[in-house]
Amino acid sequence: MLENYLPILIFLLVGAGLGGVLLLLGFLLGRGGKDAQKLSPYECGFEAFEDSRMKFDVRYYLVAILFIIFDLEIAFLFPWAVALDGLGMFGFLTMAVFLLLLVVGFIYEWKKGALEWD
Amino acid sequence: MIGLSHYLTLSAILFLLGVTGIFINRRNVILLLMCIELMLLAVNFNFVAFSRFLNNLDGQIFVFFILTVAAAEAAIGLAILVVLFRSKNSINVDELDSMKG
Amino acid sequence: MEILFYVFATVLVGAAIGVITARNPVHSVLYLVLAFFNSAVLWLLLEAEFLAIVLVLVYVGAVMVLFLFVVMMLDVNVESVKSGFTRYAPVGVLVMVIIAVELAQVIWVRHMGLRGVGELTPMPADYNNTRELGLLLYTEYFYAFELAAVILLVAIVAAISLTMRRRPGLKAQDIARQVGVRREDRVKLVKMDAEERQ
Amino acid sequence: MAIWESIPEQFQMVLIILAQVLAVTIVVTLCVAYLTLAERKVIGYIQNRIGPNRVGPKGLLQPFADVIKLLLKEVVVPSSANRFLFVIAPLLSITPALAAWAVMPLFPGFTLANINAGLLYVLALTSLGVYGVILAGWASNSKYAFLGAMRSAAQIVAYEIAMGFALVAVVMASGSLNLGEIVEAQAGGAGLLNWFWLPLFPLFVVYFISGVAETNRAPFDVAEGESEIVAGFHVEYSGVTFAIFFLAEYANMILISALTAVFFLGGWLSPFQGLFGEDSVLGAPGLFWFALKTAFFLFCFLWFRATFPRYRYDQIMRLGWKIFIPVTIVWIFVLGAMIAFQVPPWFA
Repeated sequence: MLENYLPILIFLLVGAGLGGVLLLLGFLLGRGGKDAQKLSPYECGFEAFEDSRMKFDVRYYLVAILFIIFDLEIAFLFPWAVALDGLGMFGFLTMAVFLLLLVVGFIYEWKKGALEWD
Repeated sequence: MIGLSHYLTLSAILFLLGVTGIFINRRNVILLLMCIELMLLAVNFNFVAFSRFLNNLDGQIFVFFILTVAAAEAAIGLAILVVLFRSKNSINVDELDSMKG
Repeated sequence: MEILFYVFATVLVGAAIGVITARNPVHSVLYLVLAFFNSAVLWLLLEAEFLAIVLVLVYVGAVMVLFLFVVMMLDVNVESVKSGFTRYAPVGVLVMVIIAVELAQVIWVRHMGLRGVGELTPMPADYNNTRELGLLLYTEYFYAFELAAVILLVAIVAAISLTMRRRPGLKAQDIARQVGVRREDRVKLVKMDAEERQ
Repeated sequence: MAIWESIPEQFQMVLIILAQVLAVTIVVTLCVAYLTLAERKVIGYIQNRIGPNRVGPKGLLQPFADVIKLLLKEVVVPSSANRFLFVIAPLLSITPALAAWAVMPLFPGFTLANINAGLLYVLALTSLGVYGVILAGWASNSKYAFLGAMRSAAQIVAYEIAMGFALVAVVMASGSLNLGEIVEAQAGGAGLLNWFWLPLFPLFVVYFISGVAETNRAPFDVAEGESEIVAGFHVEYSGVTFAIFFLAEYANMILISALTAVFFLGGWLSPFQGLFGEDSVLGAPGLFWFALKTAFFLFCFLWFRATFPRYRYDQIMRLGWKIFIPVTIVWIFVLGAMIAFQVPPWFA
């Protein structure tokens, strides 16, 4: 089983290597002088007057949290989908209950307005 | 040949680093949460290694559940953290000493 | 195989050290990502295919993203939080040594009665870890599985009740209402008699 | 030959794999180069222009001119940026975009890494793409970059759920996580009617549109939104660092197109399988069909960009959470029923 993963390891290295080589070429070949104006962060014609790392709306956290939970539910679905033919009716019902709980959670989100973005 | 004890030693080292991290960073809640993740990872290492070396899949099932619970824990922990930070403007453990939000 | 184990184990330990010592929390999070990634590879070496990928999918792909969000956006003042570093380091080292001695005793001295489990036979090429787990998880462990669903449901409820805030005075556009507006709703014709010039 | 045989057998295997990996990488990179040209040409013709036509015959050498230009440009690292993360971020977005090709079934019987959990691997790698975006936005220490990164991260995350549910249905239908076996599960006498796009039609649409949103392409390109936040997360990137982000975006487009072809349009299967028989040119499966299907979806990417105005951010989030996720969950139930009742010809 493990020998099947060898190409993946090599591919990851090649992918990172390609990016690395490009970066190296860019730093070697790129020309141009540096000056303070060029190196300052982008702004619409004025000096930046506060730090760019600002506090964000709590909604962004909520999206990330809900994402974790749904990602886990998806992770639970995959082994079931693969083993579907070997599970029989009992496996079907087990997952039906699971999905039902998932739907309850989803309806709760919807009703509470957590999916609203305004 | 890599044996069971190699994995157990690795997991012990990870666990120790997690514990040490809690002492070193004991004021920053985010880092505390991360150290807990590290310790849980070490525990999961043990489960996976035993499951493989004893040829018994139950250990892996257990790890799956630990992952689930730990992810939910991290999610809720961070949610609490964000709410705390909004009301107190700090995540220093020493300043989070009141029970009222 | 052995080389792979040692390489990834070394990187893993290095990353774990990075997590607890980095001065910038964003770097800590990234070290933890590296640690999870290396653990996934090591689990793969143990032929726990499904768990290895789930670790990357759920932890690296979701949980650590949330950590990054929080660390980046809270923008914690690093120095003030780190000031207790030296004060508690001795205690930390002491506790670490004690636990290390205990663990070493369990693993090496007593061998936990596991002398016979040293040999590993590689799984056959058509071994399907995910399927085997599935066959176990949804039958034998269905009770724990439904409990996990309940925990996730509780997590959803908790997350929403903790972070949801209705912002007062928000004026949102209701497009359906805008489009559905008819002439009668907006234009009112008033009939009145002409008035006399003043 | 003598040198070759003197190498130990293990290293021979590694070298062969390395050669295959390099071949796939080069082909994908060339495809990216010509996709950029195709984009400018196609959108040009849609807008009644002719697009680039100066470099080489009919402008065919244009991509190379672009590459050389970008390599020669200065790499600016903003003074307040976190240098290390700033440089590493483009690498984090190109590596997953390329490495996902390792499990792609290219033609019958050939996959670089024929692993059992191929689909999970693809899902895990696509979920890593978000790191490049977030780190680029944060390391630049620029308001526009950070805002674009946050928008883009929340958007990618929202659509990944819909994508995951759609893939669960594909696994239910095919009974396997191996991409090659998923393609084979779609083979049958009815040709293109046997493919999963028909029984999974809503999910097919959801998957492809989520793919467009995942790659931050028009009409879901609020993360870059030239007219409002300039270029989003890569506003501070120039020269080759910008080129790598560009490469990653187009490599991701090709990846999503290829994956849609594999999951829903039968990968390398011929649409006329039952009609002409396996031996005829049109009936035989092969790389040609796979490339044709991928090219079709790539054309859709360009077509969308030329046709649709940009969505508003709240509309994007509503589409992802309130329309796509319910549709996928409902269809998983429907599919469960279809499998339980063994609806022909797919699940008989």
